[in-house]
Amino acid sequence: MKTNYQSPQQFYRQRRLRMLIVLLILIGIYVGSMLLVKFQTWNSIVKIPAGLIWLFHNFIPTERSISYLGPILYQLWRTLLVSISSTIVASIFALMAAILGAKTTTPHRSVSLVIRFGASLLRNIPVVAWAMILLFSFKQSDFTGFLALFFMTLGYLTRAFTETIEDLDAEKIQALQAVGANYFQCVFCGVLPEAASTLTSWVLYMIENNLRDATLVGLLTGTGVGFLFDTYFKSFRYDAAGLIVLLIAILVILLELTSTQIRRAIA
Amino acid sequence: GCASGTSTNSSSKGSSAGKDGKAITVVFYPNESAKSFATSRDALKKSIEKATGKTVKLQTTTDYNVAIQAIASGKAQLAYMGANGYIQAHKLSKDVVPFAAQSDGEGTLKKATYNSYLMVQQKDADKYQENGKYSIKNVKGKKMSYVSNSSTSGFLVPTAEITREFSIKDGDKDKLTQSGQFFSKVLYGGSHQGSAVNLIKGDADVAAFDDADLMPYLKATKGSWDKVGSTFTVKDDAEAPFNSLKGKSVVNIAMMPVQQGPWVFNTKTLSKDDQTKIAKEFTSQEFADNEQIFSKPGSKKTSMFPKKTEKTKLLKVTDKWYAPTHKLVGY
Amino acid sequence: MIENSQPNPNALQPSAPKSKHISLVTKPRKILRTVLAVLAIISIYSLATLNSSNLNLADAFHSLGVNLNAMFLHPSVGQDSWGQLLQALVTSVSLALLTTLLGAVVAFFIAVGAARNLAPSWLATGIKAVMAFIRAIPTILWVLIYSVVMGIGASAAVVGLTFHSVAYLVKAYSESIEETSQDTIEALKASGVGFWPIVFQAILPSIVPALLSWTFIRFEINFANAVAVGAAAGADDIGYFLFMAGNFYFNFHEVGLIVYLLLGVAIVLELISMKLRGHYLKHN
Amino acid sequence: MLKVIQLDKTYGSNKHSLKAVNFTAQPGEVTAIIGPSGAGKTTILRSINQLIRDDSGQILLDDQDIRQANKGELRKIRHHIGMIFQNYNLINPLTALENVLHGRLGAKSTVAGMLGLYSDDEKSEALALLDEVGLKEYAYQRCDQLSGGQQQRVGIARALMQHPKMILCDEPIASLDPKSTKIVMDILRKLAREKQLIILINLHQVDIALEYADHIVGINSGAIVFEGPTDEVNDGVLQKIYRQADQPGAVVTANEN
Amino acid sequence: MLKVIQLDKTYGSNKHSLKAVNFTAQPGEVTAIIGPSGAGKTTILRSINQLIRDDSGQILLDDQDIRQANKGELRKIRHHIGMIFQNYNLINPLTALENVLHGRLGAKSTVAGMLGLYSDDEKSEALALLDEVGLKEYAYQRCDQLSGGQQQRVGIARALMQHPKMILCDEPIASLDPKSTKIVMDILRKLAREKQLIILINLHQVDIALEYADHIVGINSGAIVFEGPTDEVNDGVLQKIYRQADQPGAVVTANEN
Ligand SMILES: Nc1ncnc2c1ncn2[C@@H]1O[C@H](COP(=O)(O)OP(=O)(O)OP(=O)(O)O)[C@@H](O)[C@H]1O
Ligand SMILES: Nc1ncnc2c1ncn2[C@@H]1O[C@H](COP(=O)(O)OP(=O)(O)OP(=O)(O)O)[C@@H](O)[C@H]1O
Ligand SMILES: [Mg+2]
Ligand SMILES: [Mg+2]
Repeated sequence: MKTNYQSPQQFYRQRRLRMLIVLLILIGIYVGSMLLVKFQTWNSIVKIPAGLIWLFHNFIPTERSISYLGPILYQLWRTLLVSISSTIVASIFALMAAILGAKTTTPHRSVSLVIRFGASLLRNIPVVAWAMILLFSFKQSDFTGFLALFFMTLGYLTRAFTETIEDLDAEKIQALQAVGANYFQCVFCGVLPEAASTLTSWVLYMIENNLRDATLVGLLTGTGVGFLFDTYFKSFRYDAAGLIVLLIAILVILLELTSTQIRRAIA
Repeated sequence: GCASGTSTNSSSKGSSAGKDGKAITVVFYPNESAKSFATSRDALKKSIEKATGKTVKLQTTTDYNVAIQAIASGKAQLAYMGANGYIQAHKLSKDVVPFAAQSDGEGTLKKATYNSYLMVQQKDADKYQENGKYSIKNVKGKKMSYVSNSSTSGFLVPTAEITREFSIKDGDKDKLTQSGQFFSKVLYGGSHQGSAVNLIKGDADVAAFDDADLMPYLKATKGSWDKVGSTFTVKDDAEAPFNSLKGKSVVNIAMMPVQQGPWVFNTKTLSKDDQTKIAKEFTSQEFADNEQIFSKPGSKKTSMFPKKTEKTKLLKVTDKWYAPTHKLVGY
Repeated sequence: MIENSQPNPNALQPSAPKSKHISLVTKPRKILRTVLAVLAIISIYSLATLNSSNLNLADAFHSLGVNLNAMFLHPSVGQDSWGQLLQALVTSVSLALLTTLLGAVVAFFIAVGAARNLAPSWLATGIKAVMAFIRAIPTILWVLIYSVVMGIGASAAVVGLTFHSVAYLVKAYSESIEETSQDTIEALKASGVGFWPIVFQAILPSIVPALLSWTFIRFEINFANAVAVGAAAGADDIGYFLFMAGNFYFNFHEVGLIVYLLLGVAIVLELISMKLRGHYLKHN
Repeated sequence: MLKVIQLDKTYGSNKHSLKAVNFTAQPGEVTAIIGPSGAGKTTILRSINQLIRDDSGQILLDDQDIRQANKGELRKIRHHIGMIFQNYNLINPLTALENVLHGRLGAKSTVAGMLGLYSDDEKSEALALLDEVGLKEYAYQRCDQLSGGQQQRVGIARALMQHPKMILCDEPIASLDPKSTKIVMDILRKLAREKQLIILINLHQVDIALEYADHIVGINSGAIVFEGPTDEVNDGVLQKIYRQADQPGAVVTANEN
Repeated sequence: MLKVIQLDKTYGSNKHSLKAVNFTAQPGEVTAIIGPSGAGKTTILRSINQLIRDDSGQILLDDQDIRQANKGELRKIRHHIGMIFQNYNLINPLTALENVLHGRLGAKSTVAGMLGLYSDDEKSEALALLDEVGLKEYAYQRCDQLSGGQQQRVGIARALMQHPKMILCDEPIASLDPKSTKIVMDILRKLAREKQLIILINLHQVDIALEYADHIVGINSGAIVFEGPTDEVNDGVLQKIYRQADQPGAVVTANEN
């Protein structure tokens, strides 16, 4: 960017021009995509309330749904367990990967690149492909669901952890180097404590996220609350499916509250 | 004959069309959404356009619920569904009415069914015999594989059969669908092929699937597709996912007839006029002779409706004809 | 000042300088350790009780190797053509673009109401709870709802996917907004500037890099979602081909190829996002 | 003229932070408020433009009581009071020029303000102000690429862009090195003289206050303990102002942060 | 004794940041390096403990050339050189006590260091050091809950925990208010005297340097322009050190940030 303009008016003209160009590009992208997939913006927006009404009309749990509460709660519990364990195991690996992959702590640039690419790979393999890769080899079981969540969580956490570590002030690590600390000491006494609360936030967030992705786990495992949802959904027992959604939402909000509480307590 | 279709296009706009639009939307079940049926779908589109003079929009989907809700809500006017799906859609909206279904080899509705099976591995087959006859008495506690919980032939019909055999109460039906209750383990193959693979690979002891989907992969080496106790072997030229399972054999221990799925329309959003026109077109002989829609008996290339004999065609049906499936579903 | 020493009493609690043994463990540390221990125990318990259905690991990994080999070392277009696949890919990207753009614009305005440093606490909490609820509803359900209301097709997919997009971005954006320093906002307030000018002239420019980075992350997720559920809504996108190749034809080679295509898009996207962010941080 | 009369402020329920504060500040003069940490300097300043609402008293700016103003009036009054902060509080990613123009936002309609639509005159004026504080060449530089002293001068230009009657400065030089301190203080004094502004500065550094201020207000524990021209300040006065702070010895802990 | 001989450093390919720098610093004395911004003060300091690798020259600490040390030796040498930073660079979420204990890391095995296994003696010593800098009560407080001056004193305690021969301070008081400045500088001077440490401080504030240092090194554009006892510094010397900096008038731009 030029740092010298003839006049402030010219500066603003240029800035406005650039904004206009960006805006036009965005609008262009929008309109282009809209035409490509035949999306009708206005028609769709008008129908949003109707959709919500339909949702509430059909998915509000009724008295009958209460009879489903037993199995739902049990499966919700199982799903919570799988979400937690997959996240925790993945976070251990992600932490190692992130320390090796973050620009500030990587032993070598090539390691960093490999890790970034690997994480991106894990994140971008679609669910259907995971289903194929894992289902055919590991069969339909809790374990398969665990593996799927594990790999996807690994992809996301590696990225998140890497960025967290890179955001740390490099000087602080240098201060430890200046003390005569070696690589591992710098990591364990400097990087980890400094990043701990952010890392914990990410882990807690991922647990929540994995719980929400339960539908997907259900697909892979034939167990868990996701599978129950699928069963009720496909047999048109919408009230029971709605009850599951409601319970997941409540659990997620509870988790969010607890994790805020925990973060505050460990700060 | 697509030229005639486009010419009347504009004239019919305001008149009678789908009551809230100019185009007629046809929605297909995931099964019929398959890519290999693309030609059949296009041929169907042309036929309907010819018959009604209206534009036709084809909609494929990969989700049963979406398809069923679409026809029930009237957002789609026409659909080709499974028998179970039809019952569900009909329950959601009485406007969903069947008007045509595939006939049997005689060109009648008498045996207008296909078969759903419970099969076991050949080496275990003896365990399911009682007094020289196959029965499903022994399936309890075994590892079971279904297709998916929305399939008619791969789920609904087999569970109904088991419910009947074991006199399971209505409220306990869910026990058949989850591991560790009636069955030690319950698997879902995701497709008929997938369910069969579960069995042949040994992940399941018993599997449910139908004949139509497995015919390309299995051949009857003892007995036939219409007989209980027949043995089926994976063909030598079978494609994935059976390519590593060549020569393996399975035996059917139970066979249940499943009614052919109907073509339905939504009477509320499709005008009377169009209903009649489409029904007439679909049940016509000309339609049955369209090779892009009906593949010839024994032909390599499969279309949406494989002909058993030359007499196979679409016949007019009503909700009454589906009484057996109504009973099976429970409403 | 005296009042600043008020956290002392509890911070001092392991106050045993006299005794020989000095503990380094403070209360927050204890809580952290307890939390980690609980999570670890839950993980171990859950791993131990996982139903792995007498899985033969050797076989499983062997077959995994074979499948991965078929997918990634021998990709092919299967029975489709490159043309079909690429066109479907473009459709998927378009779906993701639409849902991201729509989501970003809507989310920004809602996020202003959900940021604790701008909105009253009750409003912020309320919005955040509603967003958490929206995110708990599976995407496929949103798609179903809107294919009932508007008919099967891309519009239903876009609207359905946008719900999650908005809910996610509201959370992300509002947290970014909350991170802008209260002082800078106050500086403008002190010169008599109204609410919306502050939002657009002070907050927005300060958080553009954060917004960009969240929006790109969301684009990645939207793309994945579009692939996963676009096909269900009949949007004729790459997800349809993936579904067919995976669930109907079991064509590992084609699935492999499609995965490569998706990865290609993801990598291009990541490069663009890096460039843009770098550009904005450096030059603007 | 600014007249603060019997200003009282209590945070929460216990702490009496300002106790019956009275003082005046004249246009054309630099008035410095000095006092130990926690004495209430910041509280006074923020009460003046009502960033914190005080409990009672009067704040008369040219005989209008700021405390009585309703929301709309307050916005207008604030627009005529510039404020300078210890940490500059500029919008980092924007250029110096844009930050200066922010001084006009308070006078704009909501929409014009949102879109940042400034007139050509305003833009020229902003550049002239940057020139006045010696930063013409930096007009198009991002603020976070400027040094502390330069940022503070951008802050001053932003305040001037408001056409203020009065500028409030809360420890404007606490983060600056000696050279920048001199530059900034020189500018502030010049502005008081040339534009007849009321300049009110909170300062920690007594030497700077004595060097630059015309009028000194000494505050200790929320009460004014001295007010008068700078040359009346002597060691006795300083002792009174910094009463608790000058315990000897290195270890001054409790009253430090 | 620290002897820097003919130290040369070039960043990248063009910029010659240090040109044949020679000076000495004695135990028991405070040596201040002063000079305008960008002169090379930080570069000198970081070269001494090899946080940046210089190009050529000798750095003799008690006659051992730091530049010749291999990786293991360098760790040992660094362990005996404390370093204090402008931004303290403590590990925020850890307690003051733990940060002080970090000073022992250089003397520990990898595993013991990683797990933070400190002996009771070390812990008592750390507590004693915190007491020495007046922070006994804050030992179990998180570092980011301490004020700047308190954090800097934790930094000093961390350096002392290293049992250093020398402490390098890079603008240790630039972020501190005058009172904290005084406390920190008093401690540093006391340490030089009582423990016979070599204390080397980069300073921006000339007045502080003159008040506290025994020995002054003046640097301008990477070259030493003055070295001698503090009382030899006069206006002429200062003019020479800050050569480009004292152009009169408000507009001092290029060499400021
Ligand atoms: N938001 C607040 N809530 C409660 N007490 C406050 C608040 N802000 C300030 N105080 C208290 O009011 C008193 C005056 O604080 P003020 O910030 O005005 O002092 P100051 O003279 O500006 O100090 P410093 O020189 O440290 O900036 C202090 O005792 C302070 O603790
Ligand atoms: N990493 C680097 N890469 C390139 N040039 C650098 C780097 N670090 C410093 N320089 C240059 O080296 C010269 C000396 O910088 P140095 O930081 O040592 O100055 P300083 O005296 O500490 O300044 P200040 O008072 O601003 O801290 C400067 O011209 C600076 O631009
Ligand atoms: Mg203050
Ligand atoms: Mg420096």
